[in-house]
Amino acid sequence: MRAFVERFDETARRRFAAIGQTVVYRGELLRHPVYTRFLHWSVAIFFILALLSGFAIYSPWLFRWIAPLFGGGPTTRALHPWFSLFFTIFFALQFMNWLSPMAWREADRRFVRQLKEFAANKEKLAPEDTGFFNGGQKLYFWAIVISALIFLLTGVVLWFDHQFPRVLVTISYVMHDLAALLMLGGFIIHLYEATAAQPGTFRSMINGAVTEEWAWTHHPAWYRAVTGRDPRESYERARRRQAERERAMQLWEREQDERERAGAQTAPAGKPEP
Amino acid sequence: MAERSTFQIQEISGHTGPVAGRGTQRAVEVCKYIDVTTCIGCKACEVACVEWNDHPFRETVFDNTYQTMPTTEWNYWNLIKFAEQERDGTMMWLMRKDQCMHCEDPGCLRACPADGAIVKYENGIVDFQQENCIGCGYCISGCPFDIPKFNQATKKVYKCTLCSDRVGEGLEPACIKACPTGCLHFGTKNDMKELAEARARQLREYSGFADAGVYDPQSVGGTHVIYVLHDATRPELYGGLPANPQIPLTYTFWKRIAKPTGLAMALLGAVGIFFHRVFIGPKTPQPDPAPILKRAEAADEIETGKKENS
Amino acid sequence: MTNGWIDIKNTDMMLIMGGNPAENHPCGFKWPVEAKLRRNAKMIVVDPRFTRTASQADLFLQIRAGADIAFLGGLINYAIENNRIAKDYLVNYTNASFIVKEGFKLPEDGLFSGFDAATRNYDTASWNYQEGGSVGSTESRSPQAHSSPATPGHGPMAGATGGGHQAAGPAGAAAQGGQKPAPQLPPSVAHDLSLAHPRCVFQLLKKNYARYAPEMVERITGIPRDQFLKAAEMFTSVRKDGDMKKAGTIIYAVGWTQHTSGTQIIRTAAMLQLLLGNVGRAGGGVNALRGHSNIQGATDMGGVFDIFPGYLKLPNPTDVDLGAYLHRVTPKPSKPAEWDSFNYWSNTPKFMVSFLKAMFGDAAKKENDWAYDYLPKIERKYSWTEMWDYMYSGKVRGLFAFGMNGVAIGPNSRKNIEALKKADWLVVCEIYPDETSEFWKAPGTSAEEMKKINTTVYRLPGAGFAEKDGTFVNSARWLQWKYVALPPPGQAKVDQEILARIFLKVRELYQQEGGKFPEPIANLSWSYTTPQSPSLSEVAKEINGRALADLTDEKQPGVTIKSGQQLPGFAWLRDDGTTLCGNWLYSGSWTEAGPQSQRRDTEDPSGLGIYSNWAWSWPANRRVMYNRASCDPNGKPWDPERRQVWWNDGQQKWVGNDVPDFKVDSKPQDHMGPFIMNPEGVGRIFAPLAAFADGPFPEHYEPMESPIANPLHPNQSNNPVAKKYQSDLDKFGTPEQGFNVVCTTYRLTEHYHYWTKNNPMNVQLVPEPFVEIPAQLADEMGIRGGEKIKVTSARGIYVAKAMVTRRIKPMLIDGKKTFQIGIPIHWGYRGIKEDEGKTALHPANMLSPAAIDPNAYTPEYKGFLVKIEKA
Amino acid sequence: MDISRRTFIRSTLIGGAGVTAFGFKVAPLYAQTRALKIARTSETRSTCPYCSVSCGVIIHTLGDRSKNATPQVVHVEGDPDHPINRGTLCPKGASLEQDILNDRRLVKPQVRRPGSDHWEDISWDHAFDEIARWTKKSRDETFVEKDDKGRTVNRCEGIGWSGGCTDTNELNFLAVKTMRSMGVCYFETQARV
Repeated sequence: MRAFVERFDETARRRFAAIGQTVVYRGELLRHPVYTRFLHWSVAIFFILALLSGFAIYSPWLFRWIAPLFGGGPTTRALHPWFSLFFTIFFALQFMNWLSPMAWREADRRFVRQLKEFAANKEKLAPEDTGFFNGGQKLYFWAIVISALIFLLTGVVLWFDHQFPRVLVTISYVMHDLAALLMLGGFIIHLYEATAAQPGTFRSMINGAVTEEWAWTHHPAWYRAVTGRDPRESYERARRRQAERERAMQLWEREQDERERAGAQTAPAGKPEP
Repeated sequence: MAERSTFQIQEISGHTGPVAGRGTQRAVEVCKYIDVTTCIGCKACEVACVEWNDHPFRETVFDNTYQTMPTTEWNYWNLIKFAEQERDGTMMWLMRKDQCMHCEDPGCLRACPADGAIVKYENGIVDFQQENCIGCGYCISGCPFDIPKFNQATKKVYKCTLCSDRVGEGLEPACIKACPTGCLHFGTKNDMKELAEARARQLREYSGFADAGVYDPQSVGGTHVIYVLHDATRPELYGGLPANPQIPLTYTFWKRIAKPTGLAMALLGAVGIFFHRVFIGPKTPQPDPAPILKRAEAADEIETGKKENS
Repeated sequence: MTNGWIDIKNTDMMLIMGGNPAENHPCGFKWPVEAKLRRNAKMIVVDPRFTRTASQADLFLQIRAGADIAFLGGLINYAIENNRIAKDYLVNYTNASFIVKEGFKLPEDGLFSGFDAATRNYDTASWNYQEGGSVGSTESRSPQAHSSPATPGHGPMAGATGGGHQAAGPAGAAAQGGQKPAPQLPPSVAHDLSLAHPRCVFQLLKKNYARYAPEMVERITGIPRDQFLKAAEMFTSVRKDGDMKKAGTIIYAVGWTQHTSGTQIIRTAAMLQLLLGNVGRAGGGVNALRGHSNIQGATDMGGVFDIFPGYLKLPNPTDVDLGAYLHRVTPKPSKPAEWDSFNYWSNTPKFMVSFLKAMFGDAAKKENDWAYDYLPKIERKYSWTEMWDYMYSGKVRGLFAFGMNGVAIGPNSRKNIEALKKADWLVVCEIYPDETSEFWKAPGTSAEEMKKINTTVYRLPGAGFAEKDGTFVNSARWLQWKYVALPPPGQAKVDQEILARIFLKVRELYQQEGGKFPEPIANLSWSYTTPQSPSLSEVAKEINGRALADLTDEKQPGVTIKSGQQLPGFAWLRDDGTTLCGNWLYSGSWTEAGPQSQRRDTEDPSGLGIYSNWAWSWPANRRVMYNRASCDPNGKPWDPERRQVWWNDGQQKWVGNDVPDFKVDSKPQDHMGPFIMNPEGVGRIFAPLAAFADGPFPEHYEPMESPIANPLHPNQSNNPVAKKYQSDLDKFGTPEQGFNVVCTTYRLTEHYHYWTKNNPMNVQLVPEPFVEIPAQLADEMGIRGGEKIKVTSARGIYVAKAMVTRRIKPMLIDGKKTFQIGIPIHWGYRGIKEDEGKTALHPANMLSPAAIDPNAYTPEYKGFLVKIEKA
Repeated sequence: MDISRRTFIRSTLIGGAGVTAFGFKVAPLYAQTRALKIARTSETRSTCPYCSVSCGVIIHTLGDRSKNATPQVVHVEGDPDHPINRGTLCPKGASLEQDILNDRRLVKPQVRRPGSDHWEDISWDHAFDEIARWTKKSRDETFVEKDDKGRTVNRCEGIGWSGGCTDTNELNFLAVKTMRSMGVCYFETQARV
């Protein structure tokens, strides 16, 4: 099974890589290949459609506003299961695609323990052992896996309600909503983390590459894995270089000031030495 | 507002905000009273219903009973349920007209998410509006009497309208008019209650049915179709009439309380996130260019070569 | 019906037996229900099955099909034993006090006096009243003197007058008894008002039904003794302590008629009602529900072989001229000397001559005896089953079937199919394809056989009820006009046009080519504005009758009916050819005041549901017949709360909410009998002479096919004069041959005969044929509900799904465990489901026997023997 | 109760006429009651043709009986004025619409020839000619003017008449006239069976 999944993903990735492309400039690292990006956005689109159409049915408060987007209540109701179906399909592929990187590790457990610090933004850098995905991302991933399953099962019951016992339908009705709420929560955080909360992340799903800085900041372990360098050193070097640039800058500025003062009496002198 | 029904609407399914018509017009509650004890199961009401509503005919098969089909259907709103019972040695043949009970607190309407797919008029009639029905089928599981039925072709749900078209014109429902033995009556809820109580008394006093009584289940706030039964203590005998009909919790607790709360919480989350950005700010790739305020110390640090531990 | 549908609401006690009104007359059944709701009336239902009607009963008894006389006889016995009888009524309004001739013998051994084993007929001479006072013999040749409608028991007058018109005249005993001078009723009858005389009718009645003790009733009917007594107590309770206020009714239908003793069952009921003083009273009577929308009208209009419209008997060959005929059929009063008798049938000559004028117009003249010769003279029976029998033997060459599905109706449908194969031609006028018109396609007919069938069949599309006008007569004798709503579909034509054009064509042929005795055809009065398609209102006026000369009446000085004017009623009919009237009973239905049958006045001042001004009821718009009997001998209503008519001393005449069914100026002290259609003027508990072919008192006889020998007289088990046919297709089965289940046929409320199997709505309600069988029997045979089973009688098979029910219980008949099953009759081989091949395509009447009641000639559709097996 | 003369207001739309958002109509139509289908039909009083209770029925037909309108039944309902049924009907009476408006109705004359296995169409005129011919033939062949005892009987024993019991009295009377004048003895109706 696993072997098959890998083989499947390999070929899929190769195919998509052949179709599309990912440009990686100097100082950048390849983060998400074309295939992954394709899957991610397919999932995203159908998820959002399903979510909106679902909302229409979920609550009278939203019904009146959202239903019209899909051409009124009946069509909304008719489309919703189809949106969801495609969401499920694409997510299934994504699931296979990400199965290994999403595997739960000791580091992730630690990450979860330090979730508070993470949220409070105490540490500038993510823990040394943060791999391709951090614990939070994995949590979200598995949350989706679970709720997607619930959606699928209960969704089928609600879709073909007249073929199932009424008890089952009423239960499914609640489960479906619960799953929705769970996913919704995760989704809001996901959006935030991928955009406003972590600049430089969004592009990873747009053109697939990230800066090395981003890499050692957020996923040190992954950085080490792909560059072979130690993220800490790389960071220190970068920091030192930056400090030197700072000092040179300050010196030059000071000379400038003096020359201007002198130049006030005599004619302006030559340029400062490098 | 050119087109206006003769009825005022009291409740609308999946509706936000007030109901325009509510309480703006005096309306008597209408009611069907069915005296099961004088029903001969002739099915005139079934035919009158199909005929009046121009329903297409459906295939039926003989299945060891006089009953036309097992349950009501989307195009068969009115069904007599037959049951043979032996009551202390003497045979009884119970026939009960099954149809929408037009509950005071309608489970279908509670369950329905579609704005205006189900309305309840001030006069008590619960009416489906197929134009607005989204075919989700929630009303089907919301109904304690298993009445609304789904039509595969139109993807809509249908049920007895209590002949709102006739009643709106001042006529009695088709089934009521047809009933040959007069076991069906139609009028205001109060009058029907009186008739029913009187009949139940007669049954207790003259016909030896000690448990005769009126069926008007309060668990759904009473119904606008009431029965007189020989044995009101065991309504199940009459083709499975629920003794204590209940709207599933799903549609009372969950839909009315839990759902909105969940939604509110989600929204709160979004707000929280926003403020997180405002107060705590983003995680930028390190090292980010030193902020203005920190410039100086940054320089010193380099001079002193002091270990930086921020 | 002696009373009417609405009148049932006035009753205190209902015996519903031999009928299933909830099933077959739902809209009429509202009135029994009304009686229960408004008066707390009790309802007793006696039926072989627990029916829809039974579901409303206060007491239900399951009886074996065909045992009804035993049950009713038992009730008579109980009423007499417990003195639950209406003494005054009995003495004054019935012939209970009349003394019966010496030599009359009760049927202890199953036979009355005068049985001739050779001809299987009775010489009814000894069935007569004792002559009283000094009355010399008269020249009267009248063999019998009473009247009654056709289909005894179904005619409203059947109840009290005692049924069987066929019993008299050519078709009756006279014919059967050969040509010796027919006996007559004595003009003055010996009687004993104390009812003590051993040979007075009451004592004979008592003696005869003493044999019907509860134990015997239980043996024959299978109704447990205690249950029978419960019912008897309940029904006779209306006469508890001689109280006359309450009234009880008996409601029945073909469940009684369709037996080899059918007429006598109904007579037993009538006798019981006379005994209890229930006839003629609001909420009382003997009420035949009748079958179809215009069965009553068809009968009134002479729709049976042996009568003309208005129950005028057909002449027989001995009636050499009109005089002889009238002499024979016009009854003379026969009563205790000091009593009076209206004897309304004494007007027969007026009715007959007016009818002949309607038939042959100007061709009917005094000179030619009012064209009396034009009428057919008959001396044997030509009834329904006879027709098929003679067709089967090739004697009947052609048949007009106008809206009657003879093959499906049966009995013994196979024989009818075979008979049609032998006919030259068949003309069917129908609105749906039916079994009769497609007899040549009957299931099991091979292509080869079909080639051999040489019958030419014409199938003419007629008009449905909504497409024609005219009047129907309901059970309550109301004539109601209906209007045309829309034209017939396609090329379909209204029936009167079809019939008229066939007749005019025939007349044309006779005029061109001559032929056998063309005069009646040539001279038939056909003076309609559009002869091709007579307007039914013109015909209705003709039926009502009009004056052919100015008429005056000494009783009504100053009143003159101008020539050509419509007659106000049959009182104006004349026997001198100055009046014309198609049917005297309907005279008054379309007067100068217009069509009475179209009246729509919903006023009912008395609250008795009389509605005198809604439509029109024969006779003379009377709603309850014999209503004189609703008063005591002094003319005061028995029950002041239910006043129908009463004697008004001031006006010296009978007045009331209803039209008095009586001589309005006859004072109570004149003691004129209320049953004015009987020569005695009183109700007949003892039916003298040839009134009934099988006895003056009803006797229980077993059905032709019975699981047991008659416990009363095993050596005379069946009705001795009941008719069986001898053809190779008329077979009968016995328990010994394995036919051990009693089968009764019946109808469903969801269907109408063989008609609604074409109506998708009704087909939806009950899509397929089925057989109702008792759960116990099903268990014994391992039959599950919905499984196909095969029912076999000596005549044919019937395959349908089983309906296993606990509503039919096994019975103990004369100590023998017996099962009954029921078969609804509504299917055949043409219909929506039939054409889809969804049913077994056998008409249920493949099973039923052609065993015939000797009075009404009705076949025994109920209570024959079958065997059942899994199919 | 002159229901056919009512005017009927069809439906209602509460909450303001079509509020739209994003160009979509968002205010749904509330309380759409069906139009009274017999609001303007023509009424004909008739009598139910089934059992002998003879319930009064009102046949509602399309159109107002104007010259150019061909009536077709749209509904049959009990006549509330009728004293016996007071507007009620049984399952048969209630389905009369389907009896009138029924695609199984016979709509053209047909004949089945001797030995044939199918129906052939025949014109009314031919049908009448042939039937009359048959009638005369059978009558002439079987007519008895005098019986074996030499008494005048003038009867035809070769033809039978079986009349339906939904035939009107008037038709029955015409049948009596025509058949009896031909001397027909086998003159029966459902009355017996």
